[in-house]
Amino acid sequence: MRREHEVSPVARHPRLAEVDQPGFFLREFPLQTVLRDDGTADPAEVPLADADLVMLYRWMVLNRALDERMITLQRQGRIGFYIGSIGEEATIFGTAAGVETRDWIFPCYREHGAALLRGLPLVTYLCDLFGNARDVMKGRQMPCHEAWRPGRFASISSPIATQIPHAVGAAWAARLKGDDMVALAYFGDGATSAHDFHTGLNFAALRKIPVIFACRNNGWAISVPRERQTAAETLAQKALAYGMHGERVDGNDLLAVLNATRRARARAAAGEGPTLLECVTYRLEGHSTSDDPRAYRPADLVETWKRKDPLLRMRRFLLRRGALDEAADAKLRDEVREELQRALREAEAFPPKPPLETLFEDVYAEPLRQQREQLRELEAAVAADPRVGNPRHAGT
Amino acid sequence: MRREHEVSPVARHPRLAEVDQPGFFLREFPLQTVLRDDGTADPAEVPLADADLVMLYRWMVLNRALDERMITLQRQGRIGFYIGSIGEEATIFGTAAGVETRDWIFPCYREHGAALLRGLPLVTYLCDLFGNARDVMKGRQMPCHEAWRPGRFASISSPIATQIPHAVGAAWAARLKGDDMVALAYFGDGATSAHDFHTGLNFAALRKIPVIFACRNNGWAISVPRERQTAAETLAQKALAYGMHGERVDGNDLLAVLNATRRARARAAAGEGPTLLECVTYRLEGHSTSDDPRAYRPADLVETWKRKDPLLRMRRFLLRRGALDEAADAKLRDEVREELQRALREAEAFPPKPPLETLFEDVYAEPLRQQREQLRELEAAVAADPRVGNPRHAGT
Amino acid sequence: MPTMNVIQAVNDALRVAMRQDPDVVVLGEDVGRFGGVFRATQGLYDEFGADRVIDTPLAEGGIVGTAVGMALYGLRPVSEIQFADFIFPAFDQIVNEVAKYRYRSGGQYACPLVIRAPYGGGIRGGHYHSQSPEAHFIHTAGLKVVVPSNPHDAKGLLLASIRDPDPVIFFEPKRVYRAAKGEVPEGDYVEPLGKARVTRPGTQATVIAWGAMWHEADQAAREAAAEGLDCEVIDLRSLQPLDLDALVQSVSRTGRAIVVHEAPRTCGFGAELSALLQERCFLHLEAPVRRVTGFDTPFPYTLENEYLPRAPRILQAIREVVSY
Amino acid sequence: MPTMNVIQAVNDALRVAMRQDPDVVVLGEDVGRFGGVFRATQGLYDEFGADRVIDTPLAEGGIVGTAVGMALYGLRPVSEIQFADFIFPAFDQIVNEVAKYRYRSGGQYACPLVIRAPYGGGIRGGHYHSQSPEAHFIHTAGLKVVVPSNPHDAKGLLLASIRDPDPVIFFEPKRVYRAAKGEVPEGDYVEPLGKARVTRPGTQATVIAWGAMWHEADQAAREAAAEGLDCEVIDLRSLQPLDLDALVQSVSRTGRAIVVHEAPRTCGFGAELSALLQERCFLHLEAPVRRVTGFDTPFPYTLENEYLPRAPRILQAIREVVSY
Ligand SMILES: Cc1ncc(C[n+]2csc(CCOP(=O)(O)OP(=O)(O)O)c2C)c(N)n1
Ligand SMILES: Cc1ncc(C[n+]2csc(CCOP(=O)(O)OP(=O)(O)O)c2C)c(N)n1
Ligand SMILES: [Mg+2]
Ligand SMILES: [Mg+2]
Repeated sequence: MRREHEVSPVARHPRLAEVDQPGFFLREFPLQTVLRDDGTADPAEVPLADADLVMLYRWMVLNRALDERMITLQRQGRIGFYIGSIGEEATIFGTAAGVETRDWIFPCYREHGAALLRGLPLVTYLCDLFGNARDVMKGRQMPCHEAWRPGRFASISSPIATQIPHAVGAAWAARLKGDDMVALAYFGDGATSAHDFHTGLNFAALRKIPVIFACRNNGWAISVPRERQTAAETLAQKALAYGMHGERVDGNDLLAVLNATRRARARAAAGEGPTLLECVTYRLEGHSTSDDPRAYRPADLVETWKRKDPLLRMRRFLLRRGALDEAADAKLRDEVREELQRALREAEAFPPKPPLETLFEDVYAEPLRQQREQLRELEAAVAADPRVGNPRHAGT
Repeated sequence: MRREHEVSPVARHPRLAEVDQPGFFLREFPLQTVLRDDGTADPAEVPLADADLVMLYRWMVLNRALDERMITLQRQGRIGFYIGSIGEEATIFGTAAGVETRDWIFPCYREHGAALLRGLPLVTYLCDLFGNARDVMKGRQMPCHEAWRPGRFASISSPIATQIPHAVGAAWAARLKGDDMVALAYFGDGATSAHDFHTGLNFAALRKIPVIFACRNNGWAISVPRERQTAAETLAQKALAYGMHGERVDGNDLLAVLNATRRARARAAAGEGPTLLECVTYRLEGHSTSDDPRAYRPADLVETWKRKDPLLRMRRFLLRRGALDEAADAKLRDEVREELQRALREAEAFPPKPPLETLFEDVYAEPLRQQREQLRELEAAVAADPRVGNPRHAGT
Repeated sequence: MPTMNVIQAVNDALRVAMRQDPDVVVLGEDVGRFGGVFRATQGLYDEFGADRVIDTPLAEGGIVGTAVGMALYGLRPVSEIQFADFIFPAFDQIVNEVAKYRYRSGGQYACPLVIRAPYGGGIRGGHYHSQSPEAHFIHTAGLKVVVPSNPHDAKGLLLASIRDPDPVIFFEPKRVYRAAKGEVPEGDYVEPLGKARVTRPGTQATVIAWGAMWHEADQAAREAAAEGLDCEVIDLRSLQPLDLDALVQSVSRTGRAIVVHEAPRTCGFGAELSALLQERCFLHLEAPVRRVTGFDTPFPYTLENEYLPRAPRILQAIREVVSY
Repeated sequence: MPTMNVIQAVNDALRVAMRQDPDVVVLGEDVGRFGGVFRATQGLYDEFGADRVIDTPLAEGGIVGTAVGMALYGLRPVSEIQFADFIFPAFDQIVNEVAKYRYRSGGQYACPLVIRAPYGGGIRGGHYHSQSPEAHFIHTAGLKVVVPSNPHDAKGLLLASIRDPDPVIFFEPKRVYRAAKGEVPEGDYVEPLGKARVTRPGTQATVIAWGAMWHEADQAAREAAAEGLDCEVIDLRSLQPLDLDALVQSVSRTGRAIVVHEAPRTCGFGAELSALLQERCFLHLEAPVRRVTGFDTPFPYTLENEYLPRAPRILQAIREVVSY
């Protein structure tokens, strides 16, 4: 079996002509790349002005620093859990920057970077991780399950792939309302095996719903390598099952991802239907802070991919282009570190728990009788025995 | 949109060379045919001796007569429901005859023909339809939800596509046990949209499980035409999503279906993995006796397909070949009618209801306390008031 | 007032809702040009077009999952599940997504949608065209669950459900889709969710039912009356929110309660009602709360009339409970 | 006897079953070389190979649906669902296929398989790593439902489940996966399904619990004893089949019952137990059967200790029920 995560990306091929007759297929899913190893790129494929390129690079740096810091915080017991995106930043920021800000994002759980790009304040995000009194989600979900309505960033749930049909429905609704909105759905390689992947893509392709299905193929679903997820040689080719357009792009190449996303958006907005965009990247760390990947994957495999780090790649490009110099890069990194430190101090200052009544709010628009009664019941229990709710003083 | 059920089958093409490089595709899904319109066929593609061909033709005739008779019985109120396979006989008998009798069949709900071919006695089948005291299923399921263990014919449930992963599991188990068994799973075009289609095919392709996925593409899922089920131009191409072999065959051509099934079986048994076999056929009648297709499909469309009737096609071939003459055909039809009539008389003679205690058997291997208690409760209720269980004497 | 049956009332409610609010769309298998296998959406495709009356592929998870996205974006989708038995492929979307979306987002998003499904037995449907899965959804906080028994309530409750800010699972009693007829107001009106209806006042026992089984309960109460047993009958209509006050008030008075439902007994909604009544009316109860229900087996075919908790079995329970 | 925790006991049971019967296979996400995210299948891949310890794609419907086919053909598959919260994509396969296969085929086929899933809260898992969905499966005739609370039972009950002729949903209390330790016999033994265990005899009230909440019930009973309140504690172990005799016997004696579970109260298994006890012990009950449960909300994150029915709340309920 060809292990795509072991070999270097296939060189880009000229597009073969399509034989467009019923029953016949000629399609190609070459890995599309813009950023060359030597730090150069075809100028025609550089989609943004230098300032914007640096801005996106800065986001990637911040996201990396954030993930690293949060993994440390989790080890220190200051947050309960963390799931980062180290190694996948180009995929995340390339797609998020490739759509319009009016477009809705239906995240998986590694795309907090997209929420930050959309204006989720860092302090707010950190409060979500703490699940503290200022958590927008009112301490109801695990860390990394944020929602951010002002940024049209939908709510994250743990079940894999459920957000995919949601993206389809939202984009469908927008089209009915006459809005120019393209939904961006994120999911992993593992998610392509899930029920909702099949349903979502089929519904969308059938009705030409304006959605971009951004598959972060990071090579792993916890311990299961991409090659044990499906016998298909590429994930992009799954588009063929739905009569949908599919593309395969180097997910560690910010510009390639951004360009492909823009093309997919244009196609969707023009009524030409959705795109399955396979972004081939790599999960450099464990699945989450609960995971230790040494139990299932050889370290040397990771080393290969560390050399393809999307941040290094973008940095090399910016330096060579002269959009950035070493001093500016160092300054940018200092700023980012400082910004994080400040936000962390601010977030940790809030009370650790949301008030008791929040437990019963938002189950329904208005609490029903049982939520009202149960709040009173819990309040009485807490009043009668302060150990209620305090893990250190009861039970196992 | 290309409406495959409106146009005549595409002529068969020479197989194009496959470009077997990662990311590149060149596949063809031409509609494979053996029986020509003039009643001839390439002798090299005729897979059976004349007697066997006539035998299969007889099965198709019997199946047709059975379906017609049962639809009448339903109209007369003698059975509660019926779902037939009129127009799809070549698909059903071609696949069922194309596998070995040791292979397991995982039916949808139109393949009673396959069960009969496997030895399900006609009387037994009719008792199942009546749900009477001799129903092997003990009157528990609607008509056309038979199971027939001696023929390795699995149990039918109404939920669409659930049998697909079952077929995969059984074939997987057989391989583990070292048995040469290939599972044959039946389902319709509508089922390709269902969750379990996706899961079943993905699991099977990944592990090269010996399964034949026989899709009866009869053009409709109740009122929804094939073209509104998926934007894929063919259903066979859905195989590509799973890295699986797919073929597309004229489902009204008994020999083409049989040949394709045999090839798929050989491939599966040789460890080369499963096949998605799209059989393009047509549902000439309503979805079931509960349905009136005039509400959603133009009559002229059906007329086109009536001319492609798989029985007529096979008959023309057998006559031209000299394997059958008009007299033999008439005799065969008489025999079939007589056989049906006899079986019907016999089946209708059994008591209409299974005994009360069967209601509580087989929920578990042994009834639990609640089934035992509830049987006593029901027996007492019936004893106290004979109207219990009698629909004409109580309630609305 | 025109006379309608339940299916016509449902159809009328959908039409009224769609005329009044362009954000209301319906989606499901066969709901489009065909008008649904029970004809609940008949005529809607012609009036409102393919954009708002959407035939979907055969995938309940998609019918609900897509509706979630529509609801988030501001539509009011009404999903049809062809039979309640086929709601399970959508179960994950319903319990893990629909029910929790508002809560988990801290109230930033809401997911107001309706999932309609014909439910219940008595139409010779066997295992897979007869189930009554309401308990699963009542157990799932975040969902409302409504089951009308007659055309008037079907229309008024469906209109209320479509406009409700919360997701509603709306089970329609297909056994009486055509049999239950009655006067139905023209145009717009709602029946509020969470209000039971005392359909027959009585003093000696309270019979609680909903949907198709209300008709059996009513029949049994009428037969009991002929025997001199005076029962109160309550049509629950909305199972979540539950009109617990109405139940407590009635049972505190009668001291005896019988709950009727088609679903299997164990862990059915009857268990919850029994537990609640026992918690709230303990000192008033003269007899155990009695459950007359479907049995703990899959739904059968030939013996479905034995299986269903029809009037004769309810009547026997009334006699026993009153003489406890 | 070696000392083990629950996860080690589960692992040991799987190993014993696989050694003893070549038809036993395990399948699920990450169960192969990695040994499962909780390490329940650790070492099995090395001992039994990739054919019998099967890493599957990410699709619970496939994990169960494939197991159905394996069971029909004669294997004894043990499916792992990574968290009980993720069992819902397999819900249709479980309730419409697994539960009904034997019945609907008239007993021609059987579907003996085990679905293992870690369940419950208390590990800071929020909505989707904390749920206790047992009531759904108890409501579905055809399934057995088992929930051990300690290593000894985990091993004995799992071995019994794997050999049971019926499908078993086996929920493992992940909150005490490592915390609950105890002596576990080596090699083969079974604990029969359908037998509760009285873990503490008592006279004034019966506290009924299972899984992780048994530990809270036990703690509460010990604290109550210190206050002079003498409670009987029953570890249910098998919820379906239910050891109703044990419950009726105990409650008939104590006259008071408290049911504890993590799942939301409404339509939880506590409702069924309350209804049953009230039906069977009506004349012995001195107080309403009391439910101490999770609340009717999704499972929270920060306030999970407030949400869980832990010992302090159970103790309060004991006091109230005894003084009713
Ligand atoms: C329905 C469901 N099953 C199982 C899980 C447990 N789980 C969490 S993440 C994960 C792997 C996901 O892999 P992939 O889709 O590739 O995303 P990645 O984590 O690699 O970004 C699994 C199995 C889940 N969250 N939901
Ligand atoms: C899960 C599920 N949803 C809906 C139905 C209702 N239903 C019964 S048959 C059918 C259409 C099936 O179409 P197809 O798969 O093409 O099979 P065909 O009837 O054409 O042979 C539908 C929607 C069902 N049985 N199961
Ligand atoms: Mg991945
Ligand atoms: Mg069809």
